[in-house]
Amino acid sequence: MTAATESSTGPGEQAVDMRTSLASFQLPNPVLTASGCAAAGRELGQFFDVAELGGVVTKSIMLKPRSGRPTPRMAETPSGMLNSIGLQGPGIDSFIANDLAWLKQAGARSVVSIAGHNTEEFVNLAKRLYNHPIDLLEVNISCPNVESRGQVFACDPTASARVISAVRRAANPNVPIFAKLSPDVTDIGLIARSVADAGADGISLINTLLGLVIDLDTMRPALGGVTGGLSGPAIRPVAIRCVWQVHQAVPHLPLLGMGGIKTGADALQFILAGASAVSVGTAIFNDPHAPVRILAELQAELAARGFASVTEAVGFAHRAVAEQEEFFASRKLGVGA
Amino acid sequence: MTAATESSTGPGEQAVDMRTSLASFQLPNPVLTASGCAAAGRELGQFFDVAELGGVVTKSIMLKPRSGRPTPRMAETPSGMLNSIGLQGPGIDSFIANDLAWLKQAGARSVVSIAGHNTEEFVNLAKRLYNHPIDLLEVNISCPNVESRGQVFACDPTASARVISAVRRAANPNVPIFAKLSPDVTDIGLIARSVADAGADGISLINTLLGLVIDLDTMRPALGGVTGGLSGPAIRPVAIRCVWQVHQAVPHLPLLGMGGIKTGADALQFILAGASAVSVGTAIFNDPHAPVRILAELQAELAARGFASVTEAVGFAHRAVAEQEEFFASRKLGVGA
Amino acid sequence: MSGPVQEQGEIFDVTKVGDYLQFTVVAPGVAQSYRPGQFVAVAVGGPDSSMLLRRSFALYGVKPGGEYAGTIQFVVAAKGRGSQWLLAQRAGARLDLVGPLGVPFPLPRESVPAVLVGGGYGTAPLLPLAEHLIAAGSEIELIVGASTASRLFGELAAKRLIGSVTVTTDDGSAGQRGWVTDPLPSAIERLGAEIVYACGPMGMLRAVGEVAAAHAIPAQVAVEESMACGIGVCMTCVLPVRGEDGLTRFLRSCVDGPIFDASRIRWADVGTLPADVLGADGM
Amino acid sequence: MSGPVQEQGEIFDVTKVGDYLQFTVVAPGVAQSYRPGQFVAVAVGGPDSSMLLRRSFALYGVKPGGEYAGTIQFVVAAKGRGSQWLLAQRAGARLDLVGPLGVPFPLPRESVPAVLVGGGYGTAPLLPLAEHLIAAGSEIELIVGASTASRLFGELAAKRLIGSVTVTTDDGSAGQRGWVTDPLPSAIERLGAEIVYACGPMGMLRAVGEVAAAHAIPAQVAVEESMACGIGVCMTCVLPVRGEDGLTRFLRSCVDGPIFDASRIRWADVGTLPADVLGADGM
Ligand SMILES: Cc1cc2nc3c(=O)[nH]c(=O)nc-3n(C[C@H](O)[C@H](O)[C@H](O)COP(=O)(O)OP(=O)(O)OC[C@H]3O[C@@H](n4cnc5c(N)ncnc54)[C@H](O)[C@@H]3O)c2cc1C
Ligand SMILES: Cc1cc2nc3c(=O)[nH]c(=O)nc-3n(C[C@H](O)[C@H](O)[C@H](O)COP(=O)(O)OP(=O)(O)OC[C@H]3O[C@@H](n4cnc5c(N)ncnc54)[C@H](O)[C@@H]3O)c2cc1C
Ligand SMILES: Cc1cc2nc3c(=O)[nH]c(=O)nc-3n(C[C@H](O)[C@H](O)[C@H](O)COP(=O)(O)O)c2cc1C
Ligand SMILES: Cc1cc2nc3c(=O)[nH]c(=O)nc-3n(C[C@H](O)[C@H](O)[C@H](O)COP(=O)(O)O)c2cc1C
Ligand code: FES
Ligand code: FES
Repeated sequence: MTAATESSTGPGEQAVDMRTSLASFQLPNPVLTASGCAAAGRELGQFFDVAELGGVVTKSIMLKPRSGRPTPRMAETPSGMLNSIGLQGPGIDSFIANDLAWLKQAGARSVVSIAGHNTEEFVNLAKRLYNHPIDLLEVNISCPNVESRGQVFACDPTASARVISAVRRAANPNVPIFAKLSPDVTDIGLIARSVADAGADGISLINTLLGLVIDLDTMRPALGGVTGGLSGPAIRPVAIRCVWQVHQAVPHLPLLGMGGIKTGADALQFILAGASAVSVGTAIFNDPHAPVRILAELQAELAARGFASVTEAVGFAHRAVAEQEEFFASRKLGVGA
Repeated sequence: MTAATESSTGPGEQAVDMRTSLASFQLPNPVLTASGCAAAGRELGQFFDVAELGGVVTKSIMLKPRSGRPTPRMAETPSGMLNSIGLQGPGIDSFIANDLAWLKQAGARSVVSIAGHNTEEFVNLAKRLYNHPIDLLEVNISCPNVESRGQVFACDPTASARVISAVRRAANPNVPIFAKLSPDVTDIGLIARSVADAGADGISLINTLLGLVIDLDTMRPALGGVTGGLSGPAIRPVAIRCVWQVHQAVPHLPLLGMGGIKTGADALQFILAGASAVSVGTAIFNDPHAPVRILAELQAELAARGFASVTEAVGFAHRAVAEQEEFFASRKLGVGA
Repeated sequence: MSGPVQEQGEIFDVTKVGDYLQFTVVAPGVAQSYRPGQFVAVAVGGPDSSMLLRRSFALYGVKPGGEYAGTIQFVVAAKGRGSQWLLAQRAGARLDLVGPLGVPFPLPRESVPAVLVGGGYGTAPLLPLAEHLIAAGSEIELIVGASTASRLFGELAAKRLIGSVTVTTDDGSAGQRGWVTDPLPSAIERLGAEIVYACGPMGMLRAVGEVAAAHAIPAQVAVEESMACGIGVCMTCVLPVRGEDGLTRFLRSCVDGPIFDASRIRWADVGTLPADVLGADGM
Repeated sequence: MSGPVQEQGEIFDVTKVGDYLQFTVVAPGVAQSYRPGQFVAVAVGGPDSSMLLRRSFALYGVKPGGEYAGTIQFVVAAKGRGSQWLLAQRAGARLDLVGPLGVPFPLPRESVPAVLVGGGYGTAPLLPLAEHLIAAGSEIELIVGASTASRLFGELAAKRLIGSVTVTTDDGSAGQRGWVTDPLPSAIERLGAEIVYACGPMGMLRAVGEVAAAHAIPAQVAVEESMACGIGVCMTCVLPVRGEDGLTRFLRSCVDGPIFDASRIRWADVGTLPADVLGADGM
């Protein structure tokens, strides 16, 4: 836990306590990387100390090594991009031996994202990680369920609940588990309630939106995988809407919000809408320093609005106007942070 | 039908036959306006002759005059915007007397979009329009169903089908009816099949995505309506994916595609993905000439790729590579258009 | 009166005025049919911008003929991303313009004494109005106010035009400390004004309307509502406005305004959905 | 070797070279640890752009010290929106840069005769490589090709450096008509070359690799795959590459490349999912 990121004072600004928590996981600050956008932290380590972040969320890992999809794997879109990586990765054993070990020696907090083709694979992954020092398990249920003709787990409340309750039973009870939801559903509140009932300690949202781009040279889908996942600032209003709705559906659960965060002001929108912490994804491709820059900007945004801590701001936009005004009135009367 | 827009030859370009059809509605060209983004055509008439378009799709009209939602009604977002107009409008009687009459005297083809709180209202709207000269009826089922605790019709295959079959029975049988779908569903193919079975002559898609923006000055939702509809280039990959999926789900139905079209190249993506015609929405706010500009650009894009007509290009991206190559090989051997 | 046009205008000059930049742009199409009170909508950010929506600016000077023929002027304050982009543009660059938009200030048939009240850059559209009124033989007074001296606009031009101008600032850094509504009653009385024209922030417009109402004279005010299209097709820019028939409607401030009779705007209900607005029962 | 840095580089000069623009940018951090074959990733469109992804450019000249100390050079061809934006930038503007990225060309321990083959702007990264090889005492030949004369790059600089250069164009508008692979075999034989280095379009690299293989010598080629991040975190830029262990893996061309041994790339399988690539059975 770095004192500098925990609370610091700029010129004319109040100190803001940046500590937050995701269930039992205590973070020095609320900015993490998003799964699949930071590999396992090592490459970003060339640009900044990854231990300064709230945490590093690693790329979703599966049991076996995975090649991923054929190229082309990406297309740029207005204020966003489409990707179809297909979860390329080394498999859990290599991940534990190399990536997790690297994160530990770097002093970073590790959020491990796992993905499986069926419930059993998720369970086996949780078991493999049982004795390893991880801070949070993010369960990426936005992937196809082979037992259900390829329908994405996160699109079906029953399949989602089955995976989450099985992982909750199999995983180390000291490690909170977060279900990562897809926005491509009719009622995200319904999915949120079902994973909450199944024992999720919190919810990560949102994963990418399903999209497609036609390449006008070949006149065929631009991506090798035909469809791909849309990410970046383009999807931010959808992501904030999902955080808002899920905060209302399961107000007791902590949320890790993401989708198009590029600045501290963007991050603040997620926190006001109900996220206890945020993940930065696609913005990293534009700016490898994005997570640490956003952290500094967020702190300044909170200070400028008179918040003494991040936690005060979580879900603040849901409060009645009168309640909001009262909060700031009492803040002014108080002795500061 | 203007000869100039139907087929014209640029320098070094082959003539492209721009005619297309949406079920029994024959259009001189495939570019229309999107509902709610062109009022009823009159204001755009200051910039160009609206009779030059494939058609004008009017703002969704309801039975009674409607105030719409409180302001603020919009927020700009990265490559898009959020709106919560709430279907402000004069009601069907005033619409027929003023707007429809204006479109007729302007010589424009009219696509009338209707919206209701329940099936009966949709039916009554279809009846009121029975004897009026309209070219197509677009049934905006992306609005809340009061009979189902405000759930949007288009999010429920049964409610969608009920509205569509009732409207199909009530409307003038010579007028094709298109169901306008929302992308905010788990399986848009399912909704498409259900409205197809219910008698829709075609499908318009997509309506806006549900989004939310937090105003960082007030620290509350920026829009008076809290959530709003996301439109513009930001959503284009989602729109093209929906067109692609619905074309596969109901290959026999004509599609009117929309969502983030800003250029002729964008329009071509929709056509290649399976749309027989396209609607231009938010781009009009950026460029009041957008529909006619896009029409000219689309024609040039088609010509540059060796298409002799728009209809040849509809759904072309779904064909196998070998079939695509064969098409162009035979085209080169032929005598041109 | 011909309608609005869309044209690519070349920036002829950019001049700093206090905290603002004043743009002079060659735009003969916009200039041609302009009347005071109208505005222009400017595309921002260039073709690959993430900003889709135009930004509106009240037209200040317009020279349809003579020297600088076919130029328009407007004044830009730094706010968010769109205005920042515009403020970085220099002479020679081209702007994509749509205009003139909106209804102009209604002009009295005959000469009538009038007080004009501008807040911040809101003074800009009042100066061409003042010219018209003076040319028509009306006696006028001008009151300009701002939060602080650097936010005032058009003082000098107004002095040249009218001879005198009353200045207020919130912080007293120029003119008298206070609001434009402080000197307004005495100006109305001194002149025997029969109308007030105003442009500035919504709060100011409302207060000006109340002063005018207290003197039983009309106030024509130019509002600034958030606009997506500026041309009347989107319905984002509405205000609750009471009509002659007593009914309140949500009117589009881009085409039914931006000039409204202050007494018809239901100021307290802006941003709400009054139960008696036309069609509220249809919601 | 220190890693890549992110810095705001000021454009020092922009020069037209045939169809290309050659940029010289003050970027001491990038220049410092550069080796031939590496590239730089440039943010395009400015802060409000709808373009999120950086564009990569092979580094051409780099002057870590001496005159023009701390400058880098790269060459930009007009393609889509990102390159168009870059081509509109002028001296004095700042570019947001990340670099140097990727692995450099492997240099032989001792001096070895080498043929360098550049296609279009692909010649750019070969010139600093040529300097290194010459300084190390290697005898080299350079073949540059393009579709047409205006798409050639670096001919003159190469002549100054090496004395002679072989030119091919598809249309015969400069040098001999044909492909770079036409004069390649005789160059290899003439020189007794022990290695070929190449940069250019994928089809050319593959063909160069085949010629080298036919002469039983290695070819080190610089590929150009579509990259979202350029720094190894996203996995968009992969190619099927056969390892020393005989296994094929999808390797990231940004950090495991862009320089690969041509014989290890499974050219025919690029854009497919070969059944024997590592982890294909896990899909
Ligand atoms: C009729 C009219 C006349 C205007 N005249 C002037 C003028 O003469 N000089 C001047 O500096 N500005 C004027 N404005 C405000 C101007 O159009 C921009 O809204 C303002 O510059 C803020 O835009 P931005 O991109 O900097 O801010 P952003 O925060 O990036 O804007 C985001 C969106 O909100 C809208 N918005 C933000 N603030 C306002 C506001 N105060 N009023 C309306 N919409 C807003 C923007 O137009 C844009 O669509 C006028 C607005 C209107 C409607
Ligand atoms: C390692 C490397 C070195 C390169 N060196 C040079 C160079 O020296 N000079 C030069 O002019 N260009 C070079 N390129 C290509 C350059 O990075 C851009 O891709 C190219 O300028 C097209 O971008 P755009 O924005 O104009 O096109 P757009 O079509 O707008 O690009 C859209 C997206 O597709 C990607 N893309 C498009 N074409 C290519 C391509 N041919 N290769 C890879 N990605 C592509 C873009 O990077 C971008 O992400 C290099 C690319 C790589 C990966
Ligand atoms: C290239 C890429 C790869 C991704 N891989 C994963 C992944 O492996 N697991 C996962 O849960 N999410 C993955 N995501 C989704 C992100 O974690 C994130 O949910 C999404 O991109 C929205 O955030 P952003 O807009 O900040 O990128 C990936 C996103 C991108 C762009
Ligand atoms: C301001 C606004 C109002 C709209 N009103 C309607 C409407 O009344 N009925 C409807 O079916 N769609 C409405 N839409 C949705 C558009 O018709 C279109 O489906 C959507 O905006 C996507 O297209 P675009 O990105 O080109 O705008 C509206 C969109 C906007 C931006
Ligand atoms: S801004 Fe679109 S109607 Fe006024
Ligand atoms: S471009 Fe991201 S890993 Fe290579």
